Order: sequence, then structure tokens, then C-alpha cells
Amino acid sequence: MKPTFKTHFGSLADYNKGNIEVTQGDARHYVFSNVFEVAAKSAPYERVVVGKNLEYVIETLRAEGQSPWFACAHDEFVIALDGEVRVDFVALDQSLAQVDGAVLTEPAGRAMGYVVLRQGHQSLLPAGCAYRFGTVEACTLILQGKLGALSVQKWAEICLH
Amino acid sequence: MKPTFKTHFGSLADYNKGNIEVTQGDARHYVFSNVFEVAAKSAPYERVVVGKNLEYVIETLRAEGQSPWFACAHDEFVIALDGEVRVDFVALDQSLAQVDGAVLTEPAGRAMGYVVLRQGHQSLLPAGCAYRFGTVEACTLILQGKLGALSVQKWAEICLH
Amino acid sequence: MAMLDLADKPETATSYAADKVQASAADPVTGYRTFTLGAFRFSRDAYFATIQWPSHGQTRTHAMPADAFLRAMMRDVAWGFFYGWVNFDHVFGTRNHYGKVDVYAGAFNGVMKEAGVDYTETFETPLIMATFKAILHDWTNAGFDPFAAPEETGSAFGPKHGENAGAIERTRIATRRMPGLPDDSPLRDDLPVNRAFLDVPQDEPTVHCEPGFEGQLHAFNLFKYLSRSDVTWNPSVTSVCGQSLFCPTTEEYILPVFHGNDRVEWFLQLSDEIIWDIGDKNTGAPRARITMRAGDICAMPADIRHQGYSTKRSMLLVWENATPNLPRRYESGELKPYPVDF
Amino acid sequence: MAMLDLADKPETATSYAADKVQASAADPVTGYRTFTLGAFRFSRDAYFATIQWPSHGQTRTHAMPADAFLRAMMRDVAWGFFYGWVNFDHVFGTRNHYGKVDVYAGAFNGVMKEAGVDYTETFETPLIMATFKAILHDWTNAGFDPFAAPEETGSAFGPKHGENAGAIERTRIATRRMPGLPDDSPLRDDLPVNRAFLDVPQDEPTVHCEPGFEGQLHAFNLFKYLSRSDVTWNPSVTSVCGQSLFCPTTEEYILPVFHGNDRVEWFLQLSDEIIWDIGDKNTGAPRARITMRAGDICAMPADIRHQGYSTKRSMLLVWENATPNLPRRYESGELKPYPVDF
Ligand SMILES: [Fe+3]
Ligand SMILES: [Fe+3]
Repeated sequence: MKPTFKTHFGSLADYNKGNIEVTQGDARHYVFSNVFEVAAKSAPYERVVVGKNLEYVIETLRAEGQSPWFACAHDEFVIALDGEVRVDFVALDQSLAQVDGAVLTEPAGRAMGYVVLRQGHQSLLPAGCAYRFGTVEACTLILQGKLGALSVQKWAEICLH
Repeated sequence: MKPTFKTHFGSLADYNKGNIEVTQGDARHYVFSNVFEVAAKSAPYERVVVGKNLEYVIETLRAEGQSPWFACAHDEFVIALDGEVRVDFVALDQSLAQVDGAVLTEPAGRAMGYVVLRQGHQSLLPAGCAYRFGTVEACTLILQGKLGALSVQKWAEICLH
Repeated sequence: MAMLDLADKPETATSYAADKVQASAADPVTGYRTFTLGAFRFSRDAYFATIQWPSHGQTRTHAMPADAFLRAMMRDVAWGFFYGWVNFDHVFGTRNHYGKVDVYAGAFNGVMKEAGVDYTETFETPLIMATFKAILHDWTNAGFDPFAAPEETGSAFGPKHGENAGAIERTRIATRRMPGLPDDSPLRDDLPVNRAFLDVPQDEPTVHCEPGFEGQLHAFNLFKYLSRSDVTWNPSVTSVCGQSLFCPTTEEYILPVFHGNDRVEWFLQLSDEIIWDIGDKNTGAPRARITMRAGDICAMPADIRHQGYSTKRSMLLVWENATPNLPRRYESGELKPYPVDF
Repeated sequence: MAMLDLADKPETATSYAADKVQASAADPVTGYRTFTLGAFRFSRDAYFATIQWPSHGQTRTHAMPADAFLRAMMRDVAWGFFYGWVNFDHVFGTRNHYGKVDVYAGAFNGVMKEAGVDYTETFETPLIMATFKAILHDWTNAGFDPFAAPEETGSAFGPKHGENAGAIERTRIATRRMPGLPDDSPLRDDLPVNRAFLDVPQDEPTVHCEPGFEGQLHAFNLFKYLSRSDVTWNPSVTSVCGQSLFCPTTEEYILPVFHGNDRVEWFLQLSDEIIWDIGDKNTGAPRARITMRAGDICAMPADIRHQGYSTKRSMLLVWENATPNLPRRYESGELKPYPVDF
């Protein structure tokens, strides 16, 4: 018999958060949240930290409409989890201050081009470029980067405990 | 590929005793012996107890030459483990005292017949009959019965500890 | 008599509680039904059997590979819940009260018990028997025999495909005195010799009865009988001396349960080798590892659980004691957990 | 860089210590060789892998089903001993010291440690790598792929028959920044889509570069890439931000090891569901059971071990941190075992 499989991806509108059954210890130590739930309950393009490992972070964003321009002195990566998002890139004329994480910017420089990401697509956000997101319909992004001035930590609000 | 299997039975002359690796507790509690080793080191037809569960026992015997006549008020069972043994039976004229375990007897009664057991053969030793064993070559028997006057307990001598 | 002999009775038990079994409709994706027994919930999917139970208002969950679960449940059913504890693994199991059966999760796992996330519920034997048999029937796919050694059967995994009622419904005739006697359980001459016992002699003992004593002497080839066993880890009675039962069995791969006895049990290794992992009965903490080779005999004390490993199919004589009230006598401390002081 | 990326280096390690591997001749009955590494002895038969070690002048023994052992050892080799502890089961495992590796038995089992029957020996990485690879080669039969899900491969059991070097020797190109970039690891367009991911869209993102910026923008379909993974429970790096590594992997059945990390690790469930059994890192005692569904993210603290269950093949993003000296910083207490206080 040939089974047919249905792959379950989540989305802003359709996620089913898991849970923790604790035998010993504190559920807080697992820092458990759901990126769709976090994105659903956050402001558009709020960079909410859902994972933190020393100075490194995973942020989740609700992409909705046009974002401001971001720029970052180091590589970041974005994955679109549940919808279509366009990312425009600008090569900055001036080099960025070497700080961790993204900053807001009004980019001066030449347009490099754009990528259009759909479910499961990942894009490099190259160091030293400005980038902004735009969507027709709201969707969820995760970003790999470093904790920065724009990172929002609201663990007690988002995590199981 | 078709594997060929070799089944390993033990014998008086060829046994390979196992062992106990204790993590917690006392090896004595497992009352571990080897029936071939016990039989090899015991007198012919000594009924050495190797298993005891309340009043019930497993005895091991080295069958060698002719045994005395035994009789028992309840069923017993014998298994020949490693050689040929003949068991002769006599139907006793008088009924036996209702005691546990076998007793020695000089049987008065009619010969019932005999069985010849080889490796792995099991015989009923019916209640109320006399029986004796005879072999050409020494071999090992185990008996299922009850603790009786002829049962020999020498646990410290036979068991791992 | 012996729990072992209940093996031929589940049919009856099932029939009279079958209407009480709580089963869902078949899942549209996996094809398996979900069962509830009291507050326990049993579900399976392509790979796993999942058990759920309530604890402090939360649902607790435990999963086992489906093959391991079915092998364990097959033994529990065939043995009529056996003596004492049948641990499917370190979390889930049953405890026999002979007429009622406890089903537990975590209750005999040191840490889970201490953390208070364990759960036990007691059922009438016919209801749990009917439920467990219904689970076995629904969850066993064509080609998988839970009684067989892994090398001798197909996969238990995948979505539901067919069934294998024949494997599950093997019935056994109880032995009263010794197989082959008139009105007693049959010998196994029509079963084939197992591939691992092809070298076991198939001769029969000589039985000579003098005139007038016909049928009063009886002997058979026990090793031949065992070489034709079509199941693993499933003792059956071959001699009965009062409450003393010889229950030999053939073993290959891993005993699908951790058996925690409510009395002392003895093992006499008839052929080849079995390794036993011994754990504490209440917590599961390791106690010992015992290697038994042909001719070795040893006791399983009443305060441990044991699981065996046999690479080459081997013959094991399990010796049980069916004396009534033993669980109480061991629990009260009247009887020591080990059988002999020396 | 990341231990994960050592996956393409064992060949080298093997070659330069291959002459130091201690192996017996093939056993005439089973066909398998026995290996020694320091005081450890590794043997296998039709069903089991057996590990022996010395303790107080006695030999201690532990057995595992051969399939479970080979699946665990395959991961340990492919991961280059990974971060921290790779527990093959509750008794045996390895601990990475990055250049040297501890092999232990019982040392991270609460009861065995307390009873003093544990043993640990430290080896130079090339020697243990060469030995483990030699064991994998000798003990893996034709038709068994230790990287595959049980539904996708044959049996590991039986006497030695053939080999499966292809499965064992899968090599991976280390990712420097992101797969598909020039001079970086390749995409997986030539691998077939796994049977469980046939419904995963295979479209590629649009990448439009303005003149003069050709090759400076880069995107790919990560879900497509994962849908074509031919192994299970084997993370590989798909993006590198300093010491931060995204290491997604596809999971089916049971993670063959209990991983005890020497740092905090994060999981982001990309599709379907995984259940994690969490135990104490030192004793193995149960701590929690975590159900993760698509979009769930959580941390694995540095003081636990974890083993996952995935019935439907799922996509899991493992997030690792390759910052140097982390083990020391966690062990010294400088860093708490969990990543966030709230
Ligand atoms: Fe038992
Ligand atoms: Fe891990």
C-alpha cells in the first residue's frame, strides 16, 4: 500500500502550538514559543527575538505592507515561512558602523535588485547592504542575525511557562 | 544468505557456566549454579537441590550405573539432559505415606515397564510408583518434585557468590 | 490454574466484554482506530503507539515504537496478564490482581513516580482483555507476527494494511499434567522444526509398558517439542507437580517486556545463551546482568524486573509457582524476595 | 568550523589512523569482526552489538540491537562526534573534546555511576574515528542504510552478508555561507524528492540583480532543498552568521542517539511534528516531554539530553553556536544552562 503524505507547514492564520509536559524542572528553561503566534500578535516588522544564543538571535517578523529600510554590518538570512515577500536591496555608498544587528536607514546608494520569496525560500541579506520587505498579504519571516538595537525581547509574553 | 545454526546443549563433560555482573545487591540472591557442574561434582544419584520454590524443588542428579529404587507419593518428572538413561517402574502393592519428596524403597509389586530417555527426553514419574535409573555412561538428570528426605542442599558450594 | 494457561481463555473474555470496548472510527490518514480504557487513550500511527493519561489536569503522553508495543501487548494478552508486572517498557505496563488488572504509566518509574506524574487505573479483567485484544487486532498489519522473532516476520510499521488475526489468535490447550497424555495438551508433531533448531534430534524415547500397565508410563522428547515452537518468549506448561509448573519456551531477540514478578521465578537454560538485564522492580534502576548458558539455573527474586536477550534461538525452562496468595505473602514480608539463604 | 562540517573529513582521519585499528579475523559463524579500542571491546552477532569494558577486575557487558547501534554510530561518525555527548542509549556513548574523544559506558547513567561500574577512556580523534568507521563498514550489511528511516531500508540483522559502503560514505561539502553560492556547498537538485515530501512546492525564488550586481544577491528554496534530503537525523549547515549556524535536517522515526549538548542548542520546527524526550544530562532521569509543531521554537538547555520522535518525516531547523570555548564557559557556571531569564 502506497501511503500519501501531507506535509504540515504553519502560517499566520493556521498554526497549532505544541506543549511541554514537565516532569522535573521549569518549563521556562525551554523558552518555547511559536513564530506564527508571535508574528500574529506583533506589530508589522517588529523584530521579535524568539531565539537567543549569546549575541546571536533568531527574530520573527510579521511582514505586512512595506517595511522601513534596514541595514546590517554583517550577513543576515531571511526565510519566508508562509507567503510571498519581496526584498529590495541597495548597495550603500558609505560603510556601516561595525555593530551587531540591523539598524534603520535611509539608504543612499544604487539599487542592487530584488528577490521574491515564497513559502520556504531563503535569501541572503548581505553585509553592508540596505534591504526592505514588501508584501501584498501579511506573512511570517524568520531572520538569522545578531541581537541589535531593533531587536525586541518580550519573552514572558510569548513563551510557555 | 541462509544461516546454519548450531544448537548448544551442555553435558557433564562440556558446559560453559555463565556469570553475574552485579550493579546493586548481592549475587547470592540469584542462587546461580550449573546443573552439569553440580552433577559432575556430586555423588551418583545424590539428589542435589538446584532450585527451590517454597516446598517445590528442582534437583539435579548424576546418573551413573544403577540407582537405588525411589518412590514418591506425588508425581515427579525427570528430564535427561545429556545422555541415555533407562528408568524402570514398579507398581507398589502398598500405598505410600503422603509425604513430600522421594524416599528410598525396596519395591514390592509388579513391574510396570520401563522408558529409555536420551538427550532432551522427559518422563513422568507417576505418583505411587517405584522407579530406578540405570545408565551405561554417566549423564545428567533434572527432576521436578518436592523437597524431601533425600534432597541435598549445599547452596554455598554450588552457587556463584 | 496457572496464568499461563489462561492463554486459551481470552476468546471467552473478549466475547463477554467486547461490547464495552471504546474505539474511534478508523483515522482517515493512518487507518488505525484510537481506543480508550478508563482515562487511558491508546493511538497509533505509521511508527508509534502513543499512550495518554491524565495527571494534575494535564495530559501526559508516552510513545513506543509500534513493533515493540505490539510484541509486548501480545505477551500480556497471551499470558492472561501473567504473574505480577508486565512492563511494556520503562513507563507503561500492567499489574495482575487475578480478576482485576492495574494499568499504569510512570508508577514503576522511579523519577516519574517521585515527580507525581504517574497514573494507575484498575479494570475488570474481561474489559481490559477485550480492549487489548481489539487493539492488537486493529493495529497488527498483514505480514507482522508479534510472536515471531524479527528475522522471521515483516515490518509492523506503515499505515494500516490488512490484518493478521491468525498470528494473534493462536490458542493453546492448557496442560494438566504433561503434554501427550490422554485428555491433556497435544504434542507439536505437525509443526515444522524452527530454522534455528534444525540440528535438534527428533527421536522419541522408548516407552515399554508391561501388559496391564498400558498407558500408565509416559515420556516424550521435550527438546523436539521445543524445537517446533512457532512463537518466541511465550512459556507453556509441560509438567505440573502440585503448584509447581515447568513452563519452557523458545527465545530469540529480546523479551518484549520487562517482567516484574510478584513471586520468585526460576530459569533453567536448556540450550544456548540468554543475557538478562535485571532492574529494581519499583524504580527500574539497574541491578545486574546475568549471562546464562546451557545448564545454568538461577532465581529471579520477587523484588526485581527482568528482560532477556537471546541471539541464537534458545530453549529456556521457566519455572513458576502457582501457590495461591503468594503476592500477599511476599508483599507482607512473610516471604523474603529471594528463595534461599546461604 | 562547525563539528557538523567535519562530515566531509572522516576520510582523512580514517586514512591516517587506519593502520592502528584493532580488529579480529571474521568470526567463522557470524562473519563479523570484533574490534578493540583501548580497553573497550566491540562485537556483533545476528541481532546485537555487544560492548565490553573493565571494571574492578571484572568484565562488564552491555548489548544493543544492532540496528540501533549502527544508526547511532553512523551519526557519531558523520557528525564528527558532534557537540558534547552522543549517547547511543542509556549506557554507552561518546563525549567530544574536539581533538580527543571520551568513550564511556555507564558514566552518564545515574545508577551505574553511583555503583562505580562505569568506565571512560579518552582517545585521539583520528584513532576513534578510524575504529568507528571500520566497525560501521564491517557490521553494516547489504540492504541496510543506517541513515535511512526504517520504512525506507532493509534489516540490519542476520549473519554478515555483503556491505553498504555507499550509505556509510556519503560525504558532505561544508557550507561556508549559504548553499548554492559560488565556491560553496551545492544545492540538491539532482536528488529525488522524498516520498513524504511529494507535496512540497519545488519552485525557486525570483532573484533579479541590477546590472553590475550580478551574483551578489542569492536565494534558494530551503524547503525544496530539505525535501530532497536522503538521510534522516543528520543536520547540515544552510547559513552561517559568524558562529551562528542554521543546520536544518529531516527527521523520521527516532533520533538514534540521546544528544547531550555541551552548549545551548535551539530547535525550530519547520514542518509537521516532533516529540522530544528530555532527560538529565548526567543521569538520564526524565525531565520533560516536548511536542513541537510547525512554527514552534524552543531551546535545549546545556544540562539536558534529548531524543526526538517524528512519525511523519518532518523538517527541523537545528540552530547551533560554534563559539569557541563554550563547553568550559557552561561547565564553569559562567553561562547558565538555559539561554534566557524571564
Ligand atoms: Fe519472568
Ligand atoms: Fe541535539
